[in-house]
Amino acid sequence: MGNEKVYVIPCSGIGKATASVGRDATYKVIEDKRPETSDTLCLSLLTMGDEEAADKVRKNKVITIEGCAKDCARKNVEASGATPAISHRVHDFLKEHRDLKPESVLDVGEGGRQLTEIMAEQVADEVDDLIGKA
Amino acid sequence: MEMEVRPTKVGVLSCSGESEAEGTIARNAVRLVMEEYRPGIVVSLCLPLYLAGDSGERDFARRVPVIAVDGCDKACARLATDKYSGDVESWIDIRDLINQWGVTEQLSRSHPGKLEQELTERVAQEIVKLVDRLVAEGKVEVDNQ
Amino acid sequence: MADSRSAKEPVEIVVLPCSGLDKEAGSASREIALLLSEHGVPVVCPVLYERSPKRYEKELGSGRLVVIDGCKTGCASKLAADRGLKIAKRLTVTEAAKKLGVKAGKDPHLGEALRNQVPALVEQLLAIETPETSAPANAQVSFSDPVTYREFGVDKFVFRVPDSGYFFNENDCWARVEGTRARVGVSDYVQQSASDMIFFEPPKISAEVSIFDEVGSLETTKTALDIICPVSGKVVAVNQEVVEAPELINEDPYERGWAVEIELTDFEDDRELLMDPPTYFDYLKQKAEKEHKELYGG
Amino acid sequence: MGVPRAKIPWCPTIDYEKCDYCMECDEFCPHGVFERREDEEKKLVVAHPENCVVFCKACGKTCDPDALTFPDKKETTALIKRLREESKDGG
Repeated sequence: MGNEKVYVIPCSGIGKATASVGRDATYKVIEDKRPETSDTLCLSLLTMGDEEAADKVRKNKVITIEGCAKDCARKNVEASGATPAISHRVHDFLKEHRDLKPESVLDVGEGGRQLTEIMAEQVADEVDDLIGKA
Repeated sequence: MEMEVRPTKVGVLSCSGESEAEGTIARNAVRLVMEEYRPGIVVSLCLPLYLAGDSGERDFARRVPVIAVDGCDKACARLATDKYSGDVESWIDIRDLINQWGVTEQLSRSHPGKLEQELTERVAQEIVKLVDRLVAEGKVEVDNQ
Repeated sequence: MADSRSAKEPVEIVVLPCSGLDKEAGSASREIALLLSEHGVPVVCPVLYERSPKRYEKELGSGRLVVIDGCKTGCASKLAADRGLKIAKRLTVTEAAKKLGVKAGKDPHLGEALRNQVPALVEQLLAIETPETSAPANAQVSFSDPVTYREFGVDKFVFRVPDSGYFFNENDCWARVEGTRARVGVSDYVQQSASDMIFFEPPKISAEVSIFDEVGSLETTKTALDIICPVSGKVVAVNQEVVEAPELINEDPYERGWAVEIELTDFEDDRELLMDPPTYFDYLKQKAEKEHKELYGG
Repeated sequence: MGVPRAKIPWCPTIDYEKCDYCMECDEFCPHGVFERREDEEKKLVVAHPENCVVFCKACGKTCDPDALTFPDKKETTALIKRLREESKDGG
């Protein structure tokens, strides 16, 4: 499959700064670091059972990024009949970088931006690994 | 849980819209309305939580009028409200609004700039109009207005 | 089950300090490690260990690992965590110095005031007594009976309170009492308002606590808080599951997310100052509704 | 705890020598204990001590210069017990 892509899907949380970091990291990967080999889609489409979206997650590798322990991204992907190859939680990265706490939902602040970069770097590498294994 | 006679809150459900610029506008507009324009009346709801979360989100969405804010014609917020929590009180399609406002520039989902910020403000005002209409129609009881 | 060796037996330790070039506390961490090496304690150089872990395989295999972080960023702890090492004791110089009345500065050179505290900090590390593991479990106490709950809602947030067997203080911490033992944790309200837990700093095993003392502290993505103990007694166990995965408190705050187990000494007295479940339910409902008004206005 | 809150002396005390008015404590406290006084000499005051949850010192943890202090826990517990006894005997 020529244009095979890894789907990086963040959670849709709008009440938590950690969810904003998850989204920002996703955009960094699919727009700046791996534009050719990765993409995203709206999680709500999976919640609503949109066939086109469900098909994408079933036929391609998926990496989810959660803003909290409720794991909505992973659960909605699984509800569409697919299993994420890798599931990240922003706060697992926070455990490794205690001083990089995101400040607020609308502006994650300097710490949040550094955390976003660290996550995006790791997810970009994971995209490379997953692309190899169609 | 005791049944509220008349709800004191309005639920606003924004589409999650991660892949669309209008999704970013939707989320930020709802946040703006909840935090600054109508705090205490507006409660933001999270769509994927309808399916993934415990019943708290869905039960609450059934007890209050819900305004759906969609970013594109897929209308996930409106459909989700119909499916999970009862009829939609009122509904906004941001892409439609932007066309009406004659905005043709390419919008960014990841780096919202001045234009996106302006549109977010205008969408927020549209949401506030719908909230105030619900209050005026007496569908929501507001104690300190 | 832990072998509870006698407290005063000398225990071989190995120390992993942070490299200490960023702040004054870091330089102190280096000084402490050097002084410890004069006591025959093997010292792991963090940069060399990062490059070739094999170099310290023998020392790390036998000794009990003591980690010295200069400041809260905790680089040495992270290095140990990355390598999956079990940390027996951890010293954060900025915190320990604060307790000794000295403030570590930003300039990395070690100043006199902090230098004078190095011997005292070394003593703290050498005075490692009983190993940091649980004392033998009390056979007839199991805390495994099923728990039933009552709940109330504020907007879309649902708060649960157990029906019986739990006692609460006004700091929203609970004690689940069985026989002469009690498990202590934080309530559903705390885990929702403080948000996702990322660190649990447990108290020392066998520490004596009186009611309302702090028994361990929690750090979340939003804030940091102490667990205010509702009962007096002796710390006999710490929930290792929560030390490794603090988010367990978010998932199950009243059962699997327990933090500390206490051998009770004064429960009849303590009980008078605590709320039973129905009283706490009403207390919390009022508090959540009032606070929610302040948080979300209206 | 069976004693009117007003009778329990528990709240933060601000050491204005150390305090640098970073307002972290006020931002943190969900009970509204502090109040800001922009135009006064003391820019932050403990306006509602009665809102402070007894034995809670959480705001102290947010204070870098360590400008917040609290009463002694053991003494406060002893006082509460004494007040409970008195209210029982006093009827």
